[in-house]
Amino acid sequence: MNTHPIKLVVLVCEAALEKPLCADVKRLGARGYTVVDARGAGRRGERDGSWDEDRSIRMEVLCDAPTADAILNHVQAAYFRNYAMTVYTADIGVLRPEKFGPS
Amino acid sequence: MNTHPIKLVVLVCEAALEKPLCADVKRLGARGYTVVDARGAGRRGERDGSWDEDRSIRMEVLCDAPTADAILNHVQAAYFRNYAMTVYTADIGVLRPEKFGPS
Amino acid sequence: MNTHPIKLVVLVCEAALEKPLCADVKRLGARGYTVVDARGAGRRGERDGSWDEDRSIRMEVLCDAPTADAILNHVQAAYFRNYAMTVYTADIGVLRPEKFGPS
Amino acid sequence: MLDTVVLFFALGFAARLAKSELKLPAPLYEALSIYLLLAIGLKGGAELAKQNVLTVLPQVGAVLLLGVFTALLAFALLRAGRIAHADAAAIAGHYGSVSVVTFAVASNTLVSQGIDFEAVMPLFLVLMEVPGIVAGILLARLLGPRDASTPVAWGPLLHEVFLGKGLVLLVGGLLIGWVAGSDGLAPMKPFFGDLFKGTLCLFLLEMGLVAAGQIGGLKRGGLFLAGFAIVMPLLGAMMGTAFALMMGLSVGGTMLLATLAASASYIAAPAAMRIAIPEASPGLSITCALAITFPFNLLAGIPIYLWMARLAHSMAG
Amino acid sequence: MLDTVVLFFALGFAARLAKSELKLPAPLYEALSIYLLLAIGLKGGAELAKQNVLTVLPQVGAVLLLGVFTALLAFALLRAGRIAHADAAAIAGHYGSVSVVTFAVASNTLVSQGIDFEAVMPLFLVLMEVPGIVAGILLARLLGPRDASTPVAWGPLLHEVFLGKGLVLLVGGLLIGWVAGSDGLAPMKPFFGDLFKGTLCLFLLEMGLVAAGQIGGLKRGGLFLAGFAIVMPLLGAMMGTAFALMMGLSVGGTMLLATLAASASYIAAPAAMRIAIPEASPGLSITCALAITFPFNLLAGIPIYLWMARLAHSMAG
Amino acid sequence: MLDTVVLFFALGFAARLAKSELKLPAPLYEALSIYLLLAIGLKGGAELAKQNVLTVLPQVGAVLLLGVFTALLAFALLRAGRIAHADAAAIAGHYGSVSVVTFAVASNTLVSQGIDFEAVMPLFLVLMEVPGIVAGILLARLLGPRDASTPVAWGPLLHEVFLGKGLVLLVGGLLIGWVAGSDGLAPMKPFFGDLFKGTLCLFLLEMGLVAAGQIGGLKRGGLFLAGFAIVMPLLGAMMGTAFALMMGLSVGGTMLLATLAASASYIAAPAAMRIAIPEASPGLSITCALAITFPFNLLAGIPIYLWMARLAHSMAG
Ligand SMILES: Nc1ncnc2c1ncn2[C@@H]1O[C@H](COP(=O)(O)O)[C@@H](O)[C@H]1O
Ligand SMILES: Nc1ncnc2c1ncn2[C@@H]1O[C@H](COP(=O)(O)O)[C@@H](O)[C@H]1O
Ligand SMILES: Nc1ncnc2c1ncn2[C@@H]1O[C@H](COP(=O)(O)O)[C@@H](O)[C@H]1O
Ligand code: NA
Ligand code: NA
Ligand code: NA
Repeated sequence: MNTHPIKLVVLVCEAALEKPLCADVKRLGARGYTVVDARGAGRRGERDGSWDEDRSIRMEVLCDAPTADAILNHVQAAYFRNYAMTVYTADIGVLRPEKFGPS
Repeated sequence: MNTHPIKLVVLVCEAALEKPLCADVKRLGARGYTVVDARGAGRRGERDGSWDEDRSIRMEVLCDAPTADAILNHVQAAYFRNYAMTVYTADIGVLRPEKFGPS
Repeated sequence: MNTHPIKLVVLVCEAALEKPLCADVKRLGARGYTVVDARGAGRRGERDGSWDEDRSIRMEVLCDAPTADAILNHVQAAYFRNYAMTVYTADIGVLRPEKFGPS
Repeated sequence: MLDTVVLFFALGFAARLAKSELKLPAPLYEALSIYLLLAIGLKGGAELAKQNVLTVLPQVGAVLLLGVFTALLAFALLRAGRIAHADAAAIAGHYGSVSVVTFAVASNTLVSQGIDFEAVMPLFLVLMEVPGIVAGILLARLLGPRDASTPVAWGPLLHEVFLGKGLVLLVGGLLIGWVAGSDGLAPMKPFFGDLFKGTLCLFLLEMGLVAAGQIGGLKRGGLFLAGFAIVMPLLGAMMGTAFALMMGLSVGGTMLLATLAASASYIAAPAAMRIAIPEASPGLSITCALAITFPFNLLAGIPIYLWMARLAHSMAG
Repeated sequence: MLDTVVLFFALGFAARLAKSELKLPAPLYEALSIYLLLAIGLKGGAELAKQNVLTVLPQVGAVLLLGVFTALLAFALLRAGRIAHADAAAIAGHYGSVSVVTFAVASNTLVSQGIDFEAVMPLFLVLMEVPGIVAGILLARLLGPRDASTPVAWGPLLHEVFLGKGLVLLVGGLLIGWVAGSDGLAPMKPFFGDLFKGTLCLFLLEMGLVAAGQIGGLKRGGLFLAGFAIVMPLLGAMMGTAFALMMGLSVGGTMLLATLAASASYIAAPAAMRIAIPEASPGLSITCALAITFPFNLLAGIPIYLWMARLAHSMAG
Repeated sequence: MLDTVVLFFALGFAARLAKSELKLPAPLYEALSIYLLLAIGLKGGAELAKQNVLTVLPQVGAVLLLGVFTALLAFALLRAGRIAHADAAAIAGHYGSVSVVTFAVASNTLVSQGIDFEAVMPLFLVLMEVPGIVAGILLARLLGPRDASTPVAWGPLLHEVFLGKGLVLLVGGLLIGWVAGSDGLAPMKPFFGDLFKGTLCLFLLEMGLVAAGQIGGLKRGGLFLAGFAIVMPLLGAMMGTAFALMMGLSVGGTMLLATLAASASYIAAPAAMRIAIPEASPGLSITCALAITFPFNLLAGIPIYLWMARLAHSMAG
């Protein structure tokens, strides 16, 4: 079955950013997102998720390359300096590419 | 260390589909699956996971290409029209490829 | 926006391994990890997460290729024989590659 | 006067409308519903144990029929309003089944007003969970557009309906309560009895949050559906009242049966309908049942049905 | 003598220091905090219902001012200690707001010692949640280094502060308690009343676990911050005592207002500050508020503030 | 007659066998177990506070020994049945340790039958958690096939055993109860006391669901293991009864010690064993302990052990 190439952007960050990020990615052109609760560790120490201020989320956004770029640019400018955050992108394949195209 | 190429199929959908999907992917040849609880938004609106009918899951299936194809075909036919669902595939590498081969 | 290629290692396993694995990946050079609670099925049967001994986790580690290799080698030697565990790797892109380089 | 528990629903509703961050964790919602279902079952079972159950056997059939009739009535109204076949059937399934929490609030109202009711009512609650749902599915599948590609898989479906969380806990509680009796349950009373109202408050808070979140569905549903979600419970209550009179129930029992007929399910029905009638939009059913009918019953319906029951009994002599 | 509830905090603290596996599931933490906030609000509301609220109107202004003053005092101390501007403002916001659980333990102490206090105190608790936080934000934004790239988005911010979980549940509970009165709440007393202390124990167990986990932050924070986290509550308590005398509160009320002024928020403030002053290190505020000030208040502060209140009243009176 | 709490286990068991959807959310399972462990500890501690603890010191050694002996006995039986070395050691570790919930049901049975028992029993429960587990590990590592590649990392292991959730909460509760005494705990009684039985019911419901889910393991385990899981508790109970007589316990205390010896751990042991003896199949231990021995003890064992205790006491004089 033919899948169409598209970008996956994954953002792992403090739970406090969930609401702003959801608004951000929609504004920047993504048509949806998926969030799961997470815990972890990184440069800013351990975040073991045991209470409100210690929780992290993992957000996935499927979108076209320009939108992915826009998201990377935005989160880099807005959040990298002050928040615990890790971002990566991957090339994946989807059916129905129009579902994730520019909105 | 040498990894072997294999397919990753990711399905994000309404929690109501968890049981049928588990049965489906096994029937179609997958040897396992991994599920996490999720929330998100897409074409069918926001699903914020706050109560039973609003929960989503994210299922990952590692399998060979023919099985991946079979899964894509099946979910497209069976669920795309009536359910909130997003599917994508990626090429990844595993050790022990026989663990994910045709069953 | 230019992303830099890096390895993603995903480990799905019994929750009992969370603590040892966190220590392992750090020792082997990873600078961080992300964990989510999961359930699933595989060679060792169904693990539906309904009680302590039945829970699984899904851990993601972003790291350079040698570290990824070291992690694969280690978990293969230490856990494959006796634990429910699935491991895969993918090539992904990150900003700030130094964040995930050798520590 | 409104019962205090309803204020918690209002708080949740208002908080969500104001876009507050307030959110109950999903496992808490599940825990509360497990508690309520079990507690209602236990209490009902202990009451039943004091009775000769055989005497109610003839009433069982009537109650099952009432569930089917309310589903049919709802379906007829909705089709008359040009609601799509699948949607009409799914909504009918919700209204044919019952709302456990509405029942809890209604019986709570009776207790605080000192009005007696038949010990068998919780059994009727259990009995009315299922037939309306099955009727809804049949309406979708038998009368629906011939669509050979989707035969109903009755096996998994009946499994979903009969072995879903709701029915298992209600029936399980009923059986345990019946076997143990009031004495056997006495040591659990501080848990399953005394905490009932407080737990109900928390659950209603959550229901308020969820219901207000469904308000958006009203736009899609349109004025007709909004009207339906208010008219249907009133008609259902009348039907329930009529059945209760025929069955010889007391004023309290009549009011409760009317409430059951007037209420729409949002625990058992949505899950079953999503699998059984996938082509129906789940948003429509939930908006009607949860965002309109549920608060309507809490705020206005329950007093009306009590008045209705009194009127019917005074007329019937 | 120490109240038993404090032992649960100690257990959690010790368990975490010993690197025990013990961990409360996150939804349980959320459920406990929802319960405590609601229960405190309800109880306060029911007390208020017995009162003529108008008579306390003049006190409202004083209490709001007290929140702002403690924030300003904290900020001045921190800047004097060369804490970075943003960090100082964020910590000031935490100390300007209040700790609901510290309040609960303090009022619990009064009750078990048979000391009366004004029914209006929970209202003051609610009033003091917000002004300190707002003062902290203003200190960061108005006095801070001109940084044109980050104007404050007051809209979402005030939304976060006023419609956060904490305030919605406290105010909601207060209103419900006020409308329902003690009689209306009586059926929920087994839940919201009798279980209060036990729930507080579990919550304190979790707080002990979390607080001990923040101990590591002390190294980064340094000795000055550690000293601040002990001196500040004492100064805050003095300020609170002075305000209470001016407001004509009883000994119990004075002690509670002092405790409120002495306590630092870790429910409402952290979430708001993280969004409003992102350049501040959240670790510093939390370490001060939760790992030092909170246990200090539990173990030493509350008895001191009671002694302070008695002294002040005997001197004033 | 069966205690009502056991019916909840049966409900869960039946629901799972019938493949019902019913499932308790994982955080609820955790919350219930935290509550039960703490509550048992607290109650025991408050009882201990009334006693001169020194008088029980000699009994401590006996109880520790009993744990080791039951583990050795289990190991010998299993090896005689040709169970693989690692599996035998792991299962022995489970049976050498104890089941907190079985203890709770047994003491509950005594209370409802008005039979006294020694206040020190919960301390014995705590003491018996660990030695059997350690014995199991030693059996695996010292007697096992020489396998140089996996030396035991005793550090993390003992950490896991002594600082696991189970022991920390039991011991913590015991200490708090002991310090606070009955008076200090009185305000928490509505929570930790009155709700105990209801919470136990919910936990048993969940245990029923889990136990039935392990039934599948019986096939792999085979008839010998199924027999072991019934014979072992009986032999353990005899050993416990003998120890109790030597220690001079009352009838109630004897029955409880027999129950402890007869029960198998499924909170502390599985986690420790999974890390310590990874080559053992976890399914076998869990199936024996949870799917057979646990229900056997609930349904048949507890009455038998009481009868055994009475018989032993009447024979002993
Ligand atoms: N190397 C890594 N691999 C996987 N996840 C990471 C890594 N580094 C950081 N993270 C995740 O990103 C969050 C924020 O990272 P940081 O900003 O480095 O503290 C952490 O809490 C982890 O959940
Ligand atoms: N562009 C997207 N990126 C990531 N996840 C998505 C996207 N679109 C949809 N989803 C997820 O898939 C679910 C169903 O999608 P939909 O059918 O579009 O409503 C949503 O609730 C999201 O969790
Ligand atoms: N083919 C697969 N696709 C996705 N996840 C898998 C697969 N096989 C196993 N898993 C996950 O890995 C865990 C351990 O696998 P196993 O060792 O095969 O029992 C399972 O419980 C699943 O969560
Ligand atoms: Na109905
Ligand atoms: Na303060
Ligand atoms: Na034992």
